[in-house]
Amino acid sequence: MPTLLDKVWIIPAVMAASFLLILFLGKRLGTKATAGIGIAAVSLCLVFSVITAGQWINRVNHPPTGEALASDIRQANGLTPQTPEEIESEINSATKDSGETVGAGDAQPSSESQAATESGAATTSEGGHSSEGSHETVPPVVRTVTWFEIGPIHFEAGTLVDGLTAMMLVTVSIISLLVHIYSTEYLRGDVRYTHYYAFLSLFTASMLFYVMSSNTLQMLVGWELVGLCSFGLIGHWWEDKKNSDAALKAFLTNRVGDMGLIIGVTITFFAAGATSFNVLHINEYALSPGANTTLLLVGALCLFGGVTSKSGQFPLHTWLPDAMAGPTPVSALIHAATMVVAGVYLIARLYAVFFEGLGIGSSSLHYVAFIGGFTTIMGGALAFAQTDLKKVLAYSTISQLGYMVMALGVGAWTAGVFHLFTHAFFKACLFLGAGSVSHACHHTFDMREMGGLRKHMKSTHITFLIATLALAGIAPLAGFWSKDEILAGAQQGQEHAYTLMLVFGLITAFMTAAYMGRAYWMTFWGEYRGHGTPHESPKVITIPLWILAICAVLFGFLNLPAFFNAPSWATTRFEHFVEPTFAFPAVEHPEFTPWLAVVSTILAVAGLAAAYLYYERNKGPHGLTQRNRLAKGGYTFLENKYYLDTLYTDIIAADTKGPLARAAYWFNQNVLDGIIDGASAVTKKVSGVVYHGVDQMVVDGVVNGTGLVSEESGQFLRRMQTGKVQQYAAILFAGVVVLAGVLVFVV
Amino acid sequence: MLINQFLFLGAILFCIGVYGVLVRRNLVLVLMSIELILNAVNINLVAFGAMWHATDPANLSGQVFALFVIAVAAAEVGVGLALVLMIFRNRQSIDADDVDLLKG
Amino acid sequence: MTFAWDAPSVDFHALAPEIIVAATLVILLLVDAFTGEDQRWASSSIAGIGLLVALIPIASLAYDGTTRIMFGGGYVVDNYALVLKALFLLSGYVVVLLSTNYIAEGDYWEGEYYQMILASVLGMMVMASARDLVSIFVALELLSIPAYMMAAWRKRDLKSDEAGLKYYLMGVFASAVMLYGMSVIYGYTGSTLLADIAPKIGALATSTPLVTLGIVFVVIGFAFKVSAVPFHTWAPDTYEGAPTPVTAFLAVASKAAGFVALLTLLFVGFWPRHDVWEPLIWVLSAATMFVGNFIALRQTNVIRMLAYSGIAQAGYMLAPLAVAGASPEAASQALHSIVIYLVIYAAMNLGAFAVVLAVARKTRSAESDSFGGLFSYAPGLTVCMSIFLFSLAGIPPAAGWFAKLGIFQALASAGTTSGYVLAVIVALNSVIAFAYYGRLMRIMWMEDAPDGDVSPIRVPWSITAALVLTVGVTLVWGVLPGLVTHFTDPITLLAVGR
Amino acid sequence: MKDFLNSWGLSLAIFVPLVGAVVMLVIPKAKEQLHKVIALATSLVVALVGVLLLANFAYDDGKTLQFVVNKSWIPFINARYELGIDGISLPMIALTMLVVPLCIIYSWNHFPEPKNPKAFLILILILETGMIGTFCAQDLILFFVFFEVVLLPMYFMIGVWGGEKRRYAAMKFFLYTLFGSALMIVSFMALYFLSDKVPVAGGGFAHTWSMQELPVAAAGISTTAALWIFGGMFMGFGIKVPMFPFHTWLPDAHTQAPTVGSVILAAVLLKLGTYGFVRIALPILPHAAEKWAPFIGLLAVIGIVYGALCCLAQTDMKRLIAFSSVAHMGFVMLGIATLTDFGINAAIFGMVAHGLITGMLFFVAGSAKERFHTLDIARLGGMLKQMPRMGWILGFSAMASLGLPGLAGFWGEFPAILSAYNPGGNLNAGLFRVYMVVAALGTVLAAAYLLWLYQRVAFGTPKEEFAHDPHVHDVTFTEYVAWVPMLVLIVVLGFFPNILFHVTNPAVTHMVSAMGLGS
Repeated sequence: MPTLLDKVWIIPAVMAASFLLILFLGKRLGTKATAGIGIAAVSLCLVFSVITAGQWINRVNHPPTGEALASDIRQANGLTPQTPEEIESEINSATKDSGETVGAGDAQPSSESQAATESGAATTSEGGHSSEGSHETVPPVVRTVTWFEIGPIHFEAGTLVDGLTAMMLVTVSIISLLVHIYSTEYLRGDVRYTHYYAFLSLFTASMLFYVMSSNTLQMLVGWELVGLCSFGLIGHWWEDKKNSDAALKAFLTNRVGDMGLIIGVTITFFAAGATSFNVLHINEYALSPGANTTLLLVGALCLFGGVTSKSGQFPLHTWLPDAMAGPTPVSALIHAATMVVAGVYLIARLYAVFFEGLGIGSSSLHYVAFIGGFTTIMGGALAFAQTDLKKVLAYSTISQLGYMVMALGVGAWTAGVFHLFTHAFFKACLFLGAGSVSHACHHTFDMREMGGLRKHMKSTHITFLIATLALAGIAPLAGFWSKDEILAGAQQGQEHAYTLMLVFGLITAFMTAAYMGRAYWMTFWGEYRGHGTPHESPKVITIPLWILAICAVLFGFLNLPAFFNAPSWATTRFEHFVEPTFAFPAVEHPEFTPWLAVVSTILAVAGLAAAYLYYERNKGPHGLTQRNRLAKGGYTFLENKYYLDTLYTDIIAADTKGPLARAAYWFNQNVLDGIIDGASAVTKKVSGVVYHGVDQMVVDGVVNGTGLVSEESGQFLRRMQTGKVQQYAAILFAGVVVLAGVLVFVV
Repeated sequence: MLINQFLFLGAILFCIGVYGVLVRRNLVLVLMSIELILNAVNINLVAFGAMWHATDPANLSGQVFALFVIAVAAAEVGVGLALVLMIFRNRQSIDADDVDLLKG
Repeated sequence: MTFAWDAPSVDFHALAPEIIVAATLVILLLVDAFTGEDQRWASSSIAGIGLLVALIPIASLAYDGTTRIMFGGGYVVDNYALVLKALFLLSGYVVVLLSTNYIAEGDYWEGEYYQMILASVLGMMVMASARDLVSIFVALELLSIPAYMMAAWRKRDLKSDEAGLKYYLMGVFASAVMLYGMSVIYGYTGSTLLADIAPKIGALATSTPLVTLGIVFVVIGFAFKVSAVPFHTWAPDTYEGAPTPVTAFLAVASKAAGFVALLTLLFVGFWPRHDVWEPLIWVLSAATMFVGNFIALRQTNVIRMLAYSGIAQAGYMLAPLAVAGASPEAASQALHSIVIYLVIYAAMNLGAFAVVLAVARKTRSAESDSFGGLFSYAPGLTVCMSIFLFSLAGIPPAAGWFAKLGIFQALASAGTTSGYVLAVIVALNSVIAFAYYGRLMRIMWMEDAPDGDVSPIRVPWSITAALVLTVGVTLVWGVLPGLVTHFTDPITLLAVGR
Repeated sequence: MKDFLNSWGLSLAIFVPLVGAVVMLVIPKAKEQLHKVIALATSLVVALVGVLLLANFAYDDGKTLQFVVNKSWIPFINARYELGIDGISLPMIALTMLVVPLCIIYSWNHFPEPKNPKAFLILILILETGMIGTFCAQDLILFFVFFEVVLLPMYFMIGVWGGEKRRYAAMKFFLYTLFGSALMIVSFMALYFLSDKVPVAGGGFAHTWSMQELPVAAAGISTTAALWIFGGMFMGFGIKVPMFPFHTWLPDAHTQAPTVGSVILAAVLLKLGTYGFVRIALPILPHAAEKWAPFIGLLAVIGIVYGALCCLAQTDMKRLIAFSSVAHMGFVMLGIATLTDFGINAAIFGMVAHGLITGMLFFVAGSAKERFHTLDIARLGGMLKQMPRMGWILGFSAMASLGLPGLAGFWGEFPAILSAYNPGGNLNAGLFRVYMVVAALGTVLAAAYLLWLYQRVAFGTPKEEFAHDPHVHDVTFTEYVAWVPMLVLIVVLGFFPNILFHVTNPAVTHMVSAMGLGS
């Protein structure tokens, strides 16, 4: 039957349409209609995405076979049947199935005009890889049309749908939808309401476009477009220079990474035979025995440059905290749930390249894993030093992104992607919660001006708590499962374990819990320290929070480990449906390890507890002493408690928060940030020198100089024209003598 | 026949003429110096003419040329003197150095 | 012994143009003698008509196309001569047009003036046909002596006197030097007939210093005429001092005559010794281009600027001669390119002078500043002037580009390094040159009138006619150069040619 | 119809503007409205001809010349009136025919001081003739003539209608270009004489100027000679592009020129140089090109970084845009220097894209200047607040200019970078990969200076001096009419690059294979 899998291009198209509609009609239609258009469009996308996902699941359950399979594989590799008999076989094979009836379904003339390389390779590669993977090969659905042609090559644009894509589609559209709804209240009466919604739509469109691209070039397009939207939305309130600076910083830092991306795309293109940007084609090449590993290594490193900037990995993460200058819903959508994971998605998508290129599992070079691990621990430490709620969340995001990258780095593909999935929901929930809080407290995010909000805003409080626990990784919330898989992956590794990464992971597990606890208590407990009386936000805001909270609770079970002997339809569904089985390296799947789960949970709880006690104490030594004076009986007990306090506070928490975090933060602000800003400053200086020193003086000087010289020589020659006729005669005769002399005696 | 001494004479006259043209301040004398050069030319022509006539009686072009030169020279000097006269009328001087309104 | 004298056969058809001009001269004389002051206007028209009528036999001769040789080869009427005679007649006619009002409004002797022009033109026409040292010399003097007088025509004006005097002294001095050279040449070859000279000096050992000396002297005599550096010194002063129409005449016609003589001498007479004159010309040409352009950069007087630009242009025209000896093809390329250049140069330069005249009628000055804001009150003249300047700078679509192209082509056709180097020098100079052409254009287009006076200029019909003629020619030839080459194609010079 | 186009189409396209100019010449200066109408009508007629040409162009056969006219012009030197367009010239011609009418519309009531629309419009029309002619010419001499004809109107446009330092700028522009073309013509000459003779119509053999015959005829030229000849052409075209270090005329010319002048300069004139490389230098002297390519590539990447750095140092918006042109043309030249079908396709796309985008930027700059009477970046600000639409358009153009994927600029930059990864011929891949990295760095700098510009001009709040200035109004109708087509094209080309690649690719591929450098 005609499936949506072949027509996913509709989904971003819808959003693009809504973008144009809002951009050009928004002002006239007014705010309500604007939001309406946006929400309607996203809902439509959500429906489509869910259908797509459903059909993918169906496809996995009833995988294509025989010729259908072959033709799908050929298309996946960006190949089409060329010789007549092949076409022949295509036709009688592809009955009413996807085949090319669907390709024709696309707006433009399609597959017919695609590049041809021998399709023998396709079938062999198919044979090669169908055996691998946990279950039989289910090739992604790739539908392409010719995009442009250079030389003999036809470059195709197209859509690629597999589990990963479907998952991203659903995630993005859910969160985008909620953010759309949420913003109607949050942005009420904003100066640039329509622009805001226009950008939201554009962003959603680009993000969806990005995740369904069938080739790296297209991904590059989507990648840059989301960057553009992030620029526009961070700088949403550009009257304030601080914001526009943040926007610029974000864009430029990403641009630096993109440099790597562009070169990486180039290298992989040429490595894979300079015939196509097709993702699967490149993966195929990376996995093929004859692959040039050096090229792959360089290519992967360059690509990782892009990841580093986009997904806030060390050392290009500094733009992300500044990006909090944008409206909170934006932070939730772009800088927590979706855009920043584009980098992770890139690794997941081109996993073969990274796997082979960086020798994940085989070699001892754990570049990806290490960067991820370092980022996660660093981000966690930094989160302590923040008093701004959103900044805490921002650093937490960095830390979690590090987690995902680390997971992919240790070969735990499913774990990483699963964490991406779960993290999207609870982190979005946290951000939106924070937004709701600041909505209540006169748009401040300074936690020192909050506190005791649990009394005033119930829903926000509860949802925030749930999300916090999820993030902290308390069983059985979503975060627990994904985090635990990652740890397991690090512990069991591929050919050998990644102990260092495991340690990183565990430390982070503790820190995450701790700083989230800190944020939670500072915000919702104690006395309200701000001014005015906070109030619960309206339904438009709370309902999305609830939805997200529920997701944060439930989605963990999507990948219930086989360890709990639940029926097979319930376990490892995520892995089963999302993990690619085509052009995908053979990765080990970590087993669920109870002791690890326990340890991590304990650490998380400990972290929460530490935070709890520490901030209890901070709240009122005065009250304590009161009780000291009054209740002598419980003195020892209190004292003991005090000991505990000291223990937790001065040793654990303080050491974590104090020197370490401060040092890290200092390093971050002064060194890393310094480098970024310094770089720009230096560039400006250099540019000044180049322009004034070189261009105007030397290059231009030479030009004007020649002019001057000729003028002067003219002036000099002029003086020989004295007006004395006999001198003229003399000159004449001198000329005669000299010339005659030379010609007679020399020549 | 020997021709060199004629040529020497011509050359010397030529040099004297050039010298006069270059250093004499009095325009009339400058004109006369030019005449000297022309006479040098004539001597050359006549001498050569005689030389070639000796070998080939029909060859008279040397002499003819000389005649032309003399005639034209006369015309030239006529014009020249007229110009000098005009200069003298306009500025009561025939010093070549005074004539330098136009320069640069 | 006795000489049997038989009268040489005279081909009157061949001589018709010269005869007509001479006749016109006589008529003018008579008219001038027997009419009163009030009919003097007639003389200009008569002169003009005479010059035009003289074109008729030229046309018929060209149509006839046979080469006519007279006086034992001393006087030849071939395509080369015809093209150039036509050129002289036409530029003479334009000069007459330019002079009409100028002379009529100043209190000068009108009749005599036109007689001088005719005489000079006659000399040039003879020069175009002369193939004998004697006739070349006579032609030279015939075209020079009237020019001396014309230069000093404004007799009460000190500058004019000075112009005349300088031109005269330098001219006579140069021709004296040239004569000395001729005498030497004659001495070694025993003939004044170029056709006979060539083989003889070719036969002589190349190491005969005196022949070299003679060649150098003769070449220099004409280098003076074409105002090549360092024999150019007279030009700026004379041009500035002389009456503007006369300046135009000198800058175009007499310079062309100089080139004609040079071409005839080098290609017919001294061809075998191009080893001597090629380097000589190379140096002259390069020096002429640079000096002319550099000094022109600093001029504040338009006429003087044009004078120096004319010097530079002479440098361009000399350039092909410097490589002409490389091969027959190069030689014919050089010949054609120079003739084409002369033709086009005549058109554009006369045009430029016409505009200067027209403007000076209002501003009474030729200083560059007086051209300020010309565009605002005389757009027509400005556009014309711009066209001529662009043409001089060699920028399409004005004809000048084709002339320059010919030069480049001739230089490249030699295929020698010296040729390419000279070509690059020409290229550089055409850039330098634009600096001052452009400056004048800037003044006209982009600056304001020095004295706020923006009353339009009344251009007399004669100058208008001259402008129409020159602009038309400049543009049409620029777009369809085929029209020029159509005439210049068939020209040859004895051995040289296609 | 087709036959008519075949024989007359190109000649019409070239000379209709001239006819219009002549007509305007005779109409008195006072009738300004009439002049505008005639000028616009003329340019529209030309555009119409262009549309017909586009409609009748055989795209699949883009590699062969079409609408060929080949008539005798100067028999003496065997220069012919030879016209024809293939996939390489077509986009350029289309661009010209689009930009000129837009410029006329834009200047409808934007005439710079001193007004005098008659002269101004006549110059524009002459300019159009020159530009279209250059792109159509298939004969070196004809090419040279049109190439030079373009100079004059631009010289006057800058000199008469320009800014304060206009005279200096105009003169510099002219002398610089003249210098280049003078050397160029010398090398044309050398080419003419050193190449073999070819049979001519009338029988017999003669040297040729035809760009079609020369690639074969010039094969025999000795390497040294070829190198020198290429050098001459390099000067001629390189100055026009302009390549570092011959670029210094550009900032002055751009800054001083009137808006329309800048637009045409950026949109079309700069392309004459790059077009010359693609059309003449490379095909005729492929091996010399191969020798020169590393050097050209070097200058190109220097230009990219250098231009960007200079941009960062600018205080004047227009000057900044001018320097950005240096950087962008650097990408184009890099593409050409790789001598690959990839690079050259990219280069042509880059030319068109740069034409549209930088043209737009200059339009906006011009309109801003007209409202604020200054382009001093320090004094501007808050454009988005005062005139949001123009602010958006500026932002859009800036984004396009920094090569944002999905907009036209990207397709000029990325493939150029890509092609540098493995250059054609026997070029040193390692070297060019270094170039590639440097060029990629250039994209970052491009983002830097454009966003920096945008932040200071559009973000923030308006400065006091202009906050309540009544002159500062949002985009006007005429501006919309002039801009919308370009904006739309930028997007369309960004998403459907094949519109252009499909046209250029056959011609480029054919050319590259004809160059016959192994790879």
